[in-house]
Amino acid sequence: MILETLSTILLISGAFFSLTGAIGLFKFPDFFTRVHAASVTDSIATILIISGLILRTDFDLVAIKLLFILVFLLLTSPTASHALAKSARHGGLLTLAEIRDTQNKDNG
Amino acid sequence: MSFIVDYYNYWIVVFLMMAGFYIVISANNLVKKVVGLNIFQTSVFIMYISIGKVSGGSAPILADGITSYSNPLPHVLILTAIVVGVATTAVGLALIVRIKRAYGTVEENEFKDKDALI
Amino acid sequence: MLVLTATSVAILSVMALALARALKADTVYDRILGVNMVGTKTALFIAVMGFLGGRPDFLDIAIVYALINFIGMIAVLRFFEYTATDGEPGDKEQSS
Amino acid sequence: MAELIDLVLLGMLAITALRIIFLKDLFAVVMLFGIYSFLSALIFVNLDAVDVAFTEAAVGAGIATVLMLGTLALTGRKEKANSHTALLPLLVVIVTGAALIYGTLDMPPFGDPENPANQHVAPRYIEESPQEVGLPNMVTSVLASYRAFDTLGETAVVFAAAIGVLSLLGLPKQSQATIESGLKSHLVLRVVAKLIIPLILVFALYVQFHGDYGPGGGFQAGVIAAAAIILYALVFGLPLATQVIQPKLLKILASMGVLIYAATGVAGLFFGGNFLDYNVLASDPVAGQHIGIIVIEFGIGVTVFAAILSIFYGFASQAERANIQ
Repeated sequence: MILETLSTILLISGAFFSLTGAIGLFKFPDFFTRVHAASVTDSIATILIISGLILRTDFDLVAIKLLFILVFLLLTSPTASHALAKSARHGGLLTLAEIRDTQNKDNG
Repeated sequence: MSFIVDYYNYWIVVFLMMAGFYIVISANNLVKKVVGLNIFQTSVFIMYISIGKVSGGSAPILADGITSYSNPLPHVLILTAIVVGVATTAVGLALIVRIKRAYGTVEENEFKDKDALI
Repeated sequence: MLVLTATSVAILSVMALALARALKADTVYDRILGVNMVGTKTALFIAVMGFLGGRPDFLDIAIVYALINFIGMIAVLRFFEYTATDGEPGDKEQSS
Repeated sequence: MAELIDLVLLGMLAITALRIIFLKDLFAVVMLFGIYSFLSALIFVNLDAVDVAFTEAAVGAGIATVLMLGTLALTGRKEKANSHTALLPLLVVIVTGAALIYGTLDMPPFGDPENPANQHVAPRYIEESPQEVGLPNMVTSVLASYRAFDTLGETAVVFAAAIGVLSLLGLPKQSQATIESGLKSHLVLRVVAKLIIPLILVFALYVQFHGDYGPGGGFQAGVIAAAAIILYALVFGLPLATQVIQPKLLKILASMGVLIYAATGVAGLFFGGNFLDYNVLASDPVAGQHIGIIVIEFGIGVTVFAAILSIFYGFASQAERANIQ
């Protein structure tokens, strides 16, 4: 019973965080803040939802597979985001502040 | 409502099939044509799997307490079709790479004109 | 059960939003970000769906999703490094 | 609930396909095609086809996308403006589509257990295969035992496709191992890739040998193992990867797999059964089935691994060559 309540709390908060991330994907002004919104909430939502699901198993093979998914996603997802942001930086994408700076220089 | 649920899958399948077909016959770029072929192909897969689904059924892997299973036969056919599909896609893409090397372009209307040069 | 349904609906709507981002992106990088998000959320969605359907032993598919999503991302980055010399990936996409 | 998820996912799929038609940037087209494959795999999970979803996620979304990106790197990513009018194709598509929609109205309703397709051989597979073949996964039973001849053909097709790609593109030479390539500047990526590649290989082995009991099998395991090496090649460069798995070895492996499969069939003939009849391989028919299925799944896995990897090597060597020039 306690496990179920705990799992409910974890699942709902995980769902909430992933929703905020998706909204951030639209609301934030430039690419780097959007990466931030997507990747940070991705990690926390993964942790919360997978642990919520683990509490619902009988702690058998299914729980181990879920743990494997958790480890895998926690390794790959931030790495992918990091590499993407780095690649964007090398590709010459500017942050909003930098764009403003260059515009100010042009005007001044 | 039940009429829509009964046939919705097939309608989407037809839509996807026609989208793929349209790309294949209207696009000039060969890579895009291959993407169109893949879309067409996937729509056929979805059609087979939709036919094999039984309402209230479960995945065809034996488990305790489950009496109704979906039809495993379409799954087998489509499983192998997917692997073969990707193999043929690879051959198609390899041909495109060679066409690019021979003609310098992958636009259909451009290398047609160059036939005389080679 | 209600909680699982609510969670799956939430993840599904996140996927829809990420898909919208990928379909209508300002830069290539936004598109990749959307694709990546669809991938990771799909893995989560399959995990939740297994519990929802009462057969949670199909989690292998979620693992494959996470794995293939990662490889796809690496392939995209490699593509960028490769084509970096001829054309700027950061420029605005043209779409009709 | 399952029907509702089905509605939403198919809708998303249709929107993605529609967007692909109008995009001119081929790179974006390939990205959206990756999403398209992912979504269709999700639909397969929802429609109970877990094995199919497994294959589509690994093959369709992973390998096909990587190969398409490789082609784009060689052919350029912008589609040129279309010269001829789109009216005639549109007309053809609308007429064909209308005819097909009219045809769907005669189809049995979705999910109907009385559907003729579900009445013919499926009940026998569902009811008797667990006793006859002794495996819980009916898809594996049908794939590797009842329809083994068919699957032998599919394996041969994959092998033939690899031969086709290799004769078109050629394998990389091994002497180039000194050239530095790969994602040099991404240090984090290199460390994480080193951590993950062994995990992927272990997972591939699990999929290979657990395929009798859960979703998985030779096709999926071969692709996943190939994906691990592809990841290695992407991060550390093709020359290093060709030192790990040598192109020569791949040729041998690809033919070995098909041979193992066919030899199992011939072994059945020697023991007095039919071609690909596993019942005679051991004194107990069920044990014989089990031996046969494990051996041919291994053959499939080896062939698919070698074929997919050599196809990738073919594309990657072209890209490297273009890069050097």
